[in-house]
Amino acid sequence: MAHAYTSKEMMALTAGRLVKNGDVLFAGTGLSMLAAAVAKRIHAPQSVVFFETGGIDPALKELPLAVADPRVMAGTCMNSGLLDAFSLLGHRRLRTIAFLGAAQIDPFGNINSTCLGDYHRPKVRFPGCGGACDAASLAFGVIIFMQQEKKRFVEKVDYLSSVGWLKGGNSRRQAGYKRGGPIAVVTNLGVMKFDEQSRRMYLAACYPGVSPAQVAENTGFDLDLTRAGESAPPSQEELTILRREVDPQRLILGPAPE
Amino acid sequence: MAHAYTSKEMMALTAGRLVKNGDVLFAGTGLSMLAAAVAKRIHAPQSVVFFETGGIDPALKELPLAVADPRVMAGTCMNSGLLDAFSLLGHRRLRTIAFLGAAQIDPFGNINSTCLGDYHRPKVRFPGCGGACDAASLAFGVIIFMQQEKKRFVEKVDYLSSVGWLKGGNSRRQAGYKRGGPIAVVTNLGVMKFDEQSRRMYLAACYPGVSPAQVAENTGFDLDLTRAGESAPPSQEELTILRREVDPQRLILGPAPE
Amino acid sequence: MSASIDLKDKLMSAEEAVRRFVKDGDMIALGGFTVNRNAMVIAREIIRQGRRELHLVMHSHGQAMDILVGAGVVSRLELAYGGTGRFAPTGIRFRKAVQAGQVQVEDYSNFQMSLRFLAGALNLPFIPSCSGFESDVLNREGFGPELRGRGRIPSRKAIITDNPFSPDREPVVLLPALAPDVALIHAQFVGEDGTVRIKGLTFLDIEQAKAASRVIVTCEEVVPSTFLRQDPDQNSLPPFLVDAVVLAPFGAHPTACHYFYDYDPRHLNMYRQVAGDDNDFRTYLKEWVYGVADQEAYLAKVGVSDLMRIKANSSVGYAPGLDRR
Amino acid sequence: MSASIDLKDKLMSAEEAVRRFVKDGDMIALGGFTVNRNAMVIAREIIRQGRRELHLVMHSHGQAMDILVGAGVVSRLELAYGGTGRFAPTGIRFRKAVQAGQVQVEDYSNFQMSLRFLAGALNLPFIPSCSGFESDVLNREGFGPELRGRGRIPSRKAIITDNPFSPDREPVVLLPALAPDVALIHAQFVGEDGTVRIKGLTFLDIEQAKAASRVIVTCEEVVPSTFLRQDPDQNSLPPFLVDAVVLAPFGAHPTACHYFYDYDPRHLNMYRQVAGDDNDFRTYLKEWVYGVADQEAYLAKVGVSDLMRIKANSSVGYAPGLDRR
Repeated sequence: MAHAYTSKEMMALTAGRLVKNGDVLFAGTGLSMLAAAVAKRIHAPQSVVFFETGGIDPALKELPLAVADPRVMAGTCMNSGLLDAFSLLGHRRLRTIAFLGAAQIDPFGNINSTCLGDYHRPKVRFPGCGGACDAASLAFGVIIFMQQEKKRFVEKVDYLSSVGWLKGGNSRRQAGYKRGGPIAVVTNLGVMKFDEQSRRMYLAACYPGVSPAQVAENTGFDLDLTRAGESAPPSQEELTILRREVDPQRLILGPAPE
Repeated sequence: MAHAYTSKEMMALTAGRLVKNGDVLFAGTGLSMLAAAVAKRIHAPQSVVFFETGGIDPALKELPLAVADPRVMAGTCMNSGLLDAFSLLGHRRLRTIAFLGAAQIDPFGNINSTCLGDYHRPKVRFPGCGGACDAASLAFGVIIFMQQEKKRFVEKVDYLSSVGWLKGGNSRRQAGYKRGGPIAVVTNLGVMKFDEQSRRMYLAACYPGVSPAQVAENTGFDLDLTRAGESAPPSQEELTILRREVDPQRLILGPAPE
Repeated sequence: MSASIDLKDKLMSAEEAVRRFVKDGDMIALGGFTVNRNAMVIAREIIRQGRRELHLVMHSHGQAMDILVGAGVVSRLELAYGGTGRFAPTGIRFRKAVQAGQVQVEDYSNFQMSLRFLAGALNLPFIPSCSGFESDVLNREGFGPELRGRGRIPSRKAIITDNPFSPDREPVVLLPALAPDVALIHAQFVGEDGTVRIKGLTFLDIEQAKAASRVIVTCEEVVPSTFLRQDPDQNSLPPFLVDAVVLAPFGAHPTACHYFYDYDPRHLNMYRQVAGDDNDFRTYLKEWVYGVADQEAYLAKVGVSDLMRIKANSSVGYAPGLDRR
Repeated sequence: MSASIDLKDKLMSAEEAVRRFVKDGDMIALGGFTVNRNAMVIAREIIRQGRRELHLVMHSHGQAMDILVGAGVVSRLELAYGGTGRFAPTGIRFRKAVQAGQVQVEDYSNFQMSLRFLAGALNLPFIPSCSGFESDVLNREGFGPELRGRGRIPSRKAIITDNPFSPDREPVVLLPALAPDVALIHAQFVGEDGTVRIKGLTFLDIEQAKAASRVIVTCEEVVPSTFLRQDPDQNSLPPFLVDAVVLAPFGAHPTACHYFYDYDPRHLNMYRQVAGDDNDFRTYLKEWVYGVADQEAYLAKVGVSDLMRIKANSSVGYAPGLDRR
């Protein structure tokens, strides 16, 4: 039997499913926090969450609303600082998975979180790349959250804040990156992945009730739809954990489904 | 009335007199520890002693026998690590004075604490430069302890571990050093300083009862003796503090005067 | 031997600290991070004293940056992120000022800014990094050539070169060190000898303070030196790197201070509202900055009930169950 | 959420830790400093298991380095200082081995070695420094061209270049990062989740551990995770950077471990005596290394009265009044 759920719930759970047990998770706040927390409770108990501010493996009895929230420093195994956090992010020993969000993304997973329009006199200014540029550079892999809209999925981002597969193919490695690159883009409609050779984005799965055509309509560039499957809907267990344990106040989940 | 004292006592007190109140003192162990402790008790109460290992302003209820002695980490204002210590050593805000010792010294205050003979197959191997090379590079000024012997005061050191005035004149600054250089060499016979222009060593003062000729005899290169004065003998106060408070067990002072 | 340094020459009011140690045009490093340990007392005092053309440098910053930019005292920023997390994902006044061309911005990443402060703290002229190849963070300069190499602004934003130790000559980014005029730090404790202890995450505060020529520390408590020297492993800065110490309880409000208080969601939400409108923001400044002479008056205005609401529980360091919507 | 990691897969004997994580030819970073927190239990076990051609890297090191060199298991060293302060201003076996040409030495300064470990920890390929211009530390290479660029040995000892950000092009030294195979660390506490806490000066242990591919930690106590997580500001390494944890009370003996015990002057003086003579040193190894199967047997040989003599007083962390002549 199907359960009612919101697209935010589906996004958090979908990203959570991409986590492997033991992954070291570099989380921002918002959806990434939910994805990490739910994965840890369901299938990745040995995964560790850490924040760029230096909080490692916090108890997370309450959800942080920023990466400098005092809740990222409570019950941790260690409180350090930014340099420690970034030294872990790129550590060759660790399979670090970073969750990022952005305002724009291009077909190769390059993202913009800096501005729209001219850089020197932007139409819209965003906060800036923060640690996302570093996570995109140094992490073992990156999972990106996006709202699927034509104006966000664009041929060319207005400002390249954080590098994905760059121009595709081998270009990322040639630019000097030793590892990493985006694994998946999780949106309100489905999951995009990247071709092993061309490194161009393709539709990997639609959420239940979403058609590939609907995803294409909300994408500003050509998207290969031929490999699209369908995501499994949230299980009762997943929803229960997400709603009761992870975000009972719905601080990030927002309004409950009708 | 004159008091009996040893040359080690005289060296510690002489170096201590060179400290200005408020100087931040980078001390090794041995004589430098005594010099710093005695200066702080007599005329430089606001001076702070710190160690390359990261201990800053320790209580020093007992004398440390190594820079990693637990006594350098007790009652400090801060226990950090090597990087913190070296960041203080060269800090533009701080008038850091470093005390160094060595096996050989040349007329421009360049010192050797690495080896005698061929570097690859030395006749005698010493511990290495440790933090002395850094102190000589980065501190505001350096005070050097030496035994005055011909084989130690040489035209050319076998291995240049820590740079003094290099080749004299402006050569130190031209090599890339922004500040620093040796202020004085304190030996068992007297005090050597460096000419403001040529940066060559000259005899600044003999200890009571020592003649300039005696210093020259124990120096392996030509030493300008024309500017030599005589050091004041230790005062009763200096000796009392050194013997009763600083090193009552004579761990570093060694045998008492006869 | 007893402690070498005494706090009494350094303990002063926020008014005196800003008057003596913050000049027009200064490059100022902001300690803390987004919603945590912002030196708000100093930020408000800087606005009150009408400093001008400040150049702010930081990794990710929120409330202090936004109010300084909003008050018009800032000309330039170097930063990685400007916002307060969920309360204002992009700083409201920051966004407005950038879009209106009122401030110039040089973007770096958090790791890059951290490395630049580290280089400043270690007295290295520059530092390599492997972050951001081919990104616009490296490819595009915010500051024009007219600013480059002037004062404390480096001659280049970054230099791409290659690793001379590697036979493959892999690319590497060189970043210029940061050496700000002033660092503003808010700490939990300062000892009577001037030793500083920060609890919880230290972010990059220690490196920022070491990189700076002058350091102003506001603190929740001044404590006997013996309290801090009983466990010196926990201390953050030695006395002789600090120029001014300002006793300022709730000095980071409306941002958080671990073990003392949480961020204030009501104030941050209210700020987001008023910051969106120029008139409302002027009123906010009048009421909350110009209209309060000092921290005592400010706290009276916040009110006891809001202060108690955000008071931290000692076991976790924040305010459990705080309504943060 | 509960702690993610459990110590039980990592807690092991010194024998197992060395067997699994130390290989012939490895580059090994020694934690601690001269007479403090040397990982002596692992050093002795490495000798017992007959590892060969080790390459030691350190800033200033004493007892563990000297015994490893004396036992003939070391081929190469990179270091700034080899000795134990007043007990042996130059390490006795170190001096003998260098003078006899039995080991190759590459000299750096303490700051240089620290920066090289820092670069390794931060995953930077190299790091600049302003220390040592025109010194033989920079001008003379200890390792010959036949070693350069092989394995983990950098292609060059250091590179003198100039600051590309400065119009004056001031000189600057580039130092290659260090990325050892193994780091040996002795800590006071390891939690049941594997978290490491070092008390007193941390020297460069944290950077050394982060720079290494594998990390072995010996510790005085294994404690409940809740003990360490109640004040995580004090912790030094996260669990997932540690491969092996060995419970080893008095594991740094005869060097010190802050808050637990002082260095052992009698043992260090005795060592200096025996190390000066090849036969006596062989006897020392037979008695104190090969002749003791594990730390329990070693401590029995040290004897209760010497252990009590050096036991630290909790108020200062060392043994006040200890006869140290």
